[in-house]
Amino acid sequence: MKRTSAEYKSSIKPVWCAGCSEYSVLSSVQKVLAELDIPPEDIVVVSGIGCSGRFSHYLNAYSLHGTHGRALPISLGVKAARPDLTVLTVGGDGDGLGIGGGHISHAARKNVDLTYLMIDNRIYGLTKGQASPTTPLGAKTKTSPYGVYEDALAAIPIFLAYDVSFIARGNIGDVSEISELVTAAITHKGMSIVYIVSPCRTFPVEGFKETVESSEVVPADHDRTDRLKAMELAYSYSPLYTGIFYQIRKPTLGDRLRDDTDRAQAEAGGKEVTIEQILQSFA
Amino acid sequence: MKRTSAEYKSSIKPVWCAGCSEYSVLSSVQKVLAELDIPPEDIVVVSGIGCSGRFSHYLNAYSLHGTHGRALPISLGVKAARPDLTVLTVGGDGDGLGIGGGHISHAARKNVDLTYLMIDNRIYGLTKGQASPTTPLGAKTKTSPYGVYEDALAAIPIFLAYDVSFIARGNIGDVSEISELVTAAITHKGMSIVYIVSPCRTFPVEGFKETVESSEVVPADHDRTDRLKAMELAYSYSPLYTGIFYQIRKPTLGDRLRDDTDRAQAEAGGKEVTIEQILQSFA
Amino acid sequence: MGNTEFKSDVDFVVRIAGEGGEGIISCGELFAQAAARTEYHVFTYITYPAEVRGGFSMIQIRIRDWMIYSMGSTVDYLVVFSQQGYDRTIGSLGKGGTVIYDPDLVKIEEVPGATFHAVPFSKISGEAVGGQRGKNIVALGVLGHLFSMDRQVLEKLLQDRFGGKGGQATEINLKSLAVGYEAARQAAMGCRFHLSAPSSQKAVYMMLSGNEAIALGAIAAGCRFVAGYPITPATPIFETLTRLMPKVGGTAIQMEDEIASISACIGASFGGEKVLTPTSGPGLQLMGEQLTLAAMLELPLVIVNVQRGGPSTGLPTKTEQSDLKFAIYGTAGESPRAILAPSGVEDCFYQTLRAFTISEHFQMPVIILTDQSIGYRKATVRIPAVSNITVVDSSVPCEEIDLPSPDRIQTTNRLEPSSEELRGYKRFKDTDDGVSPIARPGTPGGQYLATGLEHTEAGRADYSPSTHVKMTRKRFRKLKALSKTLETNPPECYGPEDAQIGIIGWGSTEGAIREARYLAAEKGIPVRHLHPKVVSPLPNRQIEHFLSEMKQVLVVEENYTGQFAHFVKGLFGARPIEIHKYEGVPIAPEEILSAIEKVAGILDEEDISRV
Amino acid sequence: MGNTEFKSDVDFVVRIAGEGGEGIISCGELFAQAAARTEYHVFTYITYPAEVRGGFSMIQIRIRDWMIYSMGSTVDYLVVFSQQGYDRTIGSLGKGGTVIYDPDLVKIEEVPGATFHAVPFSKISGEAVGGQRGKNIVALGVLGHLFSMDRQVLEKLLQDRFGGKGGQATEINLKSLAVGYEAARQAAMGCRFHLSAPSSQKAVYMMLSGNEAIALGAIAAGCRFVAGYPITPATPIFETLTRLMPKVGGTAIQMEDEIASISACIGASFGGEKVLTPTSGPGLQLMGEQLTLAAMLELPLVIVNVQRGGPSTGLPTKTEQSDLKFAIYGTAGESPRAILAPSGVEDCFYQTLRAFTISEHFQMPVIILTDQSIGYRKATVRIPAVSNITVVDSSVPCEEIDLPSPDRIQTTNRLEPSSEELRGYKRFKDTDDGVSPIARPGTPGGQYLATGLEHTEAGRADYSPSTHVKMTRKRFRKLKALSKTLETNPPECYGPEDAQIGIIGWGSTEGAIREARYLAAEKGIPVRHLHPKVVSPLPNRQIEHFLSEMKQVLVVEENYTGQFAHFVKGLFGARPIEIHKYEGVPIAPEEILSAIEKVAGILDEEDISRV
Ligand SMILES: Cc1ncc(C[n+]2csc(CCOP(=O)(O)OP(=O)(O)O)c2C)c(N)n1
Ligand SMILES: Cc1ncc(C[n+]2csc(CCOP(=O)(O)OP(=O)(O)O)c2C)c(N)n1
Ligand code: SF4
Ligand code: SF4
Ligand SMILES: [Mg+2]
Ligand SMILES: [Mg+2]
Repeated sequence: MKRTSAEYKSSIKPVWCAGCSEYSVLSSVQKVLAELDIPPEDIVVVSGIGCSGRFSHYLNAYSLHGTHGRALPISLGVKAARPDLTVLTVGGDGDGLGIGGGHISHAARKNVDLTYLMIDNRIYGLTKGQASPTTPLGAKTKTSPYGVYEDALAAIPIFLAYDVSFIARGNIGDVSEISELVTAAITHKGMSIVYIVSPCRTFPVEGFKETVESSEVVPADHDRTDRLKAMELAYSYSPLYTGIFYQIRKPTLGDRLRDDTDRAQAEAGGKEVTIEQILQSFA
Repeated sequence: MKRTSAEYKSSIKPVWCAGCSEYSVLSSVQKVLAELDIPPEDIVVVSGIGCSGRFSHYLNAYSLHGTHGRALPISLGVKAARPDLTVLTVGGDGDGLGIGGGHISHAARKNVDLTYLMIDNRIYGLTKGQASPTTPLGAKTKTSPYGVYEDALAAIPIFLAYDVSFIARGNIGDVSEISELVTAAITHKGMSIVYIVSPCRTFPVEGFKETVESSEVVPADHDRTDRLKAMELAYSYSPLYTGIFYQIRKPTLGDRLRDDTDRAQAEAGGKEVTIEQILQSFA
Repeated sequence: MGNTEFKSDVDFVVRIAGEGGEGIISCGELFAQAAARTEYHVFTYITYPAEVRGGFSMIQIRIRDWMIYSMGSTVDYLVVFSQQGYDRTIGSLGKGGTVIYDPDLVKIEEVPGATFHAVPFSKISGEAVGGQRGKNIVALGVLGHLFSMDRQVLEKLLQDRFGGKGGQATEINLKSLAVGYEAARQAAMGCRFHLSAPSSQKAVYMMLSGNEAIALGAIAAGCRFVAGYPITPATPIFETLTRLMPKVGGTAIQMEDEIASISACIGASFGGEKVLTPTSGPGLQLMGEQLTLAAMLELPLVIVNVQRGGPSTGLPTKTEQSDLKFAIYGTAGESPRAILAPSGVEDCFYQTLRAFTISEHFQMPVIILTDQSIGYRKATVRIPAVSNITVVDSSVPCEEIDLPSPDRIQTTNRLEPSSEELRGYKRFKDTDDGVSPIARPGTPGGQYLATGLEHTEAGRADYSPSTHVKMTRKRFRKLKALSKTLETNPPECYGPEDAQIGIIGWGSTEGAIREARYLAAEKGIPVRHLHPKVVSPLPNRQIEHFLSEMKQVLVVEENYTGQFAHFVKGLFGARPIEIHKYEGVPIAPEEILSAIEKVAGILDEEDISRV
Repeated sequence: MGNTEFKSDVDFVVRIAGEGGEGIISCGELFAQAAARTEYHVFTYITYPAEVRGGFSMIQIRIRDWMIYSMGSTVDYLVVFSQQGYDRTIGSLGKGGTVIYDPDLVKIEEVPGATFHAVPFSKISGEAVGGQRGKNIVALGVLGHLFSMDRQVLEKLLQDRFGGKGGQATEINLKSLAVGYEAARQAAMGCRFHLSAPSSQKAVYMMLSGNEAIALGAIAAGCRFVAGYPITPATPIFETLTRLMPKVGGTAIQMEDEIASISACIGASFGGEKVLTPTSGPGLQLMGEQLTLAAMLELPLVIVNVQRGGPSTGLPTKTEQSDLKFAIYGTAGESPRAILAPSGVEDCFYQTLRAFTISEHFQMPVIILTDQSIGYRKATVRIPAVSNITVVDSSVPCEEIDLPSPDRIQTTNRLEPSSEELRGYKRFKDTDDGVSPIARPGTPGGQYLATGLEHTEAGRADYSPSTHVKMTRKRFRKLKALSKTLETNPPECYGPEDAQIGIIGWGSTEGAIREARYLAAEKGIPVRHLHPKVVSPLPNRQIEHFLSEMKQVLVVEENYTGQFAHFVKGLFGARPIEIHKYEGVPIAPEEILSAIEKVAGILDEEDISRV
């Protein structure tokens, strides 16, 4: 029996603005999960705070809607404790690159096997239109009445420098591409980021729509293991490349923790040590 | 009257281990400050927590020894409020790339005009030898008895991806190079990082000394504005390159805030608005 | 006496309710703004959902010919845009109230004695401007007619808000306003009240939210550095300051999170500036470590916590007074700080001034504790005599600095070392009141080390028992000195001195308690009301005195566990009656009145049994 | 009666003092470890500087033929390596004490009645192994001779610690040990005491630090997920667990900071694991936001806060009990949690077990509050009957679960929904005791939303007044249920029931208070001692009962503001005498005794005046 998208819908009706692109991301993810045939009970979705943070409310899964900026370390804990589950992390540009920005490099170092959807609308949507770490220089927002006075962060180059083992950018205008990328990300063994450029309808940021509309798929011959080349492509803003920039294989946190366990249990002949033995070792 | 190094010594005797390389960094900085003829009262040094965090105790300056990981945003506040001061930030690899790792990209976006000395000994020194974000995979430390199970962070590529406007690496074995780099960094307008590789004597990390000893100065013809080339050099571990990887000019936070002020005061004819006028505007 | 103060001929409440995203709040705010330009006082209260769109949202506007202290408990004029808006507010309609509703979206049930007007806002907007964008302004037009407001006044406000004439948004709104006026005329709505004559006296009033009042208070106090991170319901403080700071030559920067915000403030304070960071509970939780750092470095620092419903993300857009103990005790180890709780919109301005005085004088962090209801409430506020703002010398003892008032505002700066004190400078000198001169970077010879480690008077790290004992006492001595200062302040007491029933409240409940007191007085029950503005340290003697004079005391607060009551019990051994409301909405005067009446009944019985 | 319990023939204290980096602690620990292998009980106390090198450092070892409750107040054998070590400890030398010092580094002043032995550790080490590396082991050899310890035992310990025979470090140390024994013999030091006969009974004892005891307690409780970040003085808990977790099939991961650590624990707890994160005050401050998230999501979570001197970075290597109120109130909004304060090294093991029972049963965060003195103290601890560890069914009411003891340990798991409950599953069902079944990811049909926003029983976000009221009450009902459970526990009271003087303490002061009680009993002053292990919520009825029986009550704690005393006053209206020590070092029995004697004097006078 094939699973359907509908199985992944929770009973809660989304409260996003009419026409918000979050709807497309949600239905795309629901479709992908059905196609990958992952039982809803084996999925954990963790989201941060923001419009995008509401994602967890609408997916039929074990869903955790945490605090601002901490979706990634929470997800990491889920996966480290329960390697059998499929873990999805969802959050916005502020959540992920602002308050939560310090966590990405460390999840990448651990290469924890989860998929992180970062939905970048270049604004703080839920709090109604303040500058985010990706709002471009000079843009006027509620907290930059005279224009933003900081450079915007370049997310993809940063993820590359962190050596996240799967990095893709999707354009919300092309939902089938998003589905492909999310599928590839979930299938990838290790940490995967799908970074989705997704202008906010209600608090639009100057020039963003145009940038997004200029997007183009990364050249077909791009070698995904070539970090420096990926970096070069990522620094282009017109065209703005979409698709998979980087994908490498390296042991996941799960793999490495298993090795640790093996080493730790080697002296006990590869068996779990009993509590009694542990206590006796302190005698 | 020329200033001397001694003027920059506080009355407190350092408590670092005998032979610790922090001593060299300290005396090098004292020398540079004297040469640059910056009055001690115009210097603010802010340090984090760690062996390196003790730096602020030993410099004759306005010195702030804060909390773990927050030296950078504290320094940023000093400089934003007091552009007339010279601001130095000092901290370790754990302080800077671990708990404080989320702050660097944002200080870089603001291009705040300060100099950050990050002293990387690949270990948590003060707390006596736990793994840090730069301890290499497999190394045994007090918290990785079976070997570190995470990839080490590549600091220079990360700083490059953040677009820090001055990035250099120094090798503690070559103190005169350190002095040169610190001089260039302090002279640089905008955010500068001097990243110093500096093995810990008391808690040595496997292979680190060898890596450091293999170091070589970046090729003389390296174009410092070429970010991708800098990235390539930074990914080399043997030789480990030292010197200035990247240096660009872009407006500093101070420059941009001044522009903001100009724009804000334009309607008032370029003059500060009085409190009375502010209140009246709410009537 | 309170009673006469309470006499009022004009006093009515308008409420507009519907879903988030329908422009309800801006409709109400424009109406309130226009009303505030007349001779009347205006007070607004807002409820909005945590979502950007959808969810129950409402604005309530009270208009009166005298100072207003609370949002009012029943509604006289109700405008509803949605079924949910109707269902959730119709119960608040007062006797003889008027309901204006969109018949295409709302099913009503007639209420005896109430007047119902069907106005199809949606349809009218659709016909006039081809969409729903104008429907809130259509409603504004209807209200304009109902209160015979000057249409030019509303038009001017629309232009100010949506950009000059000719802009597309402005044109749509002007059109909508016109059809709104027209629709009301056609529906033959009689004009209920004249909100037209602008008064000459009114020029001295501003229309401010509590959040704006704090921003203005900070500017008036001389604060010129702000670092912040958006968080509901404190965001407007930061937004206002990003707009105003550059105008007055100050700096307001957005940081990547709350930890970075308070860190930047610590840096700027170390640099010599007066600093502020606004936040709400979740953000303050992230600031704890830096808050104690500031206390340890003895740096002035003002934090505003606009409380919202908790715990965790909780009820981000609702009000609650549940962070009191957290503000007082929420950090590791023991270090002094002061907590101020403004009682209303105007008081936000004055307590902010006072927060800077205390913080700069005693070199310690001060937390201003407001809440969503105060932060988003708008009220008419007298413009203080700004020309009377004077900076007193930093050597003036704190108790000699005037409490700020509309007539006179004194600000102060931190104590700097004399050239004599700079010789062998001891930054943390152990003085009588614990306050030691602090050198501003740039001052030759003032270089010092400020470390979060325990340290000697000279600033050197030292963990010896004697140093820790001495410096702990030094830091707390400042708190004791502040306590002493508080005792000399005029008591924050209202109502007849011979009352047997006392009410203690703190923060935003002041207005509701005050009105309850007036209502009780009308029923012949005298009530005395204590409302300390500094909630930590407490003015102990004043509270003891108050308690000793009362037969029965009520403590009113908006939380579950009775946080302030805990102090009243713990510190003063009292056994008050605790009134807790924890529904995310402010307590109403009637709720307090009914508690007063119950207590009065018991006291009567006691009197009888004693006869 | 306590008095007989206290009778002891052997009871002496050895202290080794000098500078950090001289190997003082490892010298003392090896000595203690060897002593612990005999029939005697051992108890150590460590002071070390916050620097890696330099600064005063010492280890004190008490050896006794009976259970030891405190570090002792005077020193019988003093080994000093440096002038500072001498100057700062000579005052503690007891009558007839022995001092062993390095004459090249320490200038002494003769003390009447004391014996002084000059042993040039530095020189001896230099000659034997060509450097200072061996000097601490030379001292160990001297102690070995002094207490006629079996040299093989010490050699075995050195080999275990420094790697097998033949390794360079081991060889240097074995050499140093030998020359140490030799030096003592040459100095003609008489053997003072025989620490040699290993006893058969001793096989059932471990030698543990409080930090290690917590790590072992977690493993015994079934905790299999730990995330942490190093911080003094909690690091050893984490270090021990990184070593042990993989052995028992669990996971211990180091995170980038404390926020990430608690976040990972929340994730793992959501995943169904029993989780723990160890930290100290500064780290706990960073965890506040996530702590309330756990409370709101009703997830079990155990946090250990090994308190150190505050505020801010403070005195990172010293002890203080100053985080009590912070642990109870340190977060925004109102949410339930429990705080446990183990009283000693052994109790660390049992309270950790209990913490997991409470946390898993009531689905709320539990904080274990220890301190540096307990965390670094080592003591002989009876190995519990591990074969008696049983897991009781999750439906067993908490009050029916045995308190863990050496004879019997019951652990519990969280309540899972039945297949019936999974139909229309309500994760946050509002039950009698507030506890609702929680589905483990992977369970079909158990999918639910856990949001930090206020939510309905089904988990849907909802900010309506009725939901907030209902769910707040639900969450706090769990705390009430826990309180009820506590009242049925046996009272934590010691000493004669007819005593007129009562002492209340919490946490690590238990041993010192106990010894003070014995000392007082010897002087004919009966004292009763209450020492609650769960410090929030408090066992109210037990405390009330205790207070009602005493004429005078002392509250002993190691902080400045009297945090526990505040509760005794606030909740129970008592007016206790408060004893605060805030010097970074543990309070000594004698300090408490002298307070008892003063109080007894006053009571006597009262009795006289009443005659
Ligand atoms: C600690 C904390 N600080 C601030 C907030 C307020 N807050 C909620 S969402 C948000 C930003 C949301 O922006 P983003 O992550 O880009 O998500 P979006 O709404 O744009 O999808 C902020 C600042 C919070 N909830 N918690
Ligand atoms: C919030 C907090 N967490 C943990 C610590 C404990 N701590 C002090 S220094 C340190 C790490 C130091 O490592 P690094 O930054 O590399 O400096 P180093 O000592 O190696 O120079 C840690 C974890 C702390 N002081 N504060
Ligand atoms: S504010 Fe923007 S991102 Fe948020 S729901 Fe509306 S359109 Fe979507
Ligand atoms: S521990 Fe290492 S980094 Fe720290 S003072 Fe000693 S040698 Fe230097
Ligand atoms: Mg966003
Ligand atoms: Mg380091």
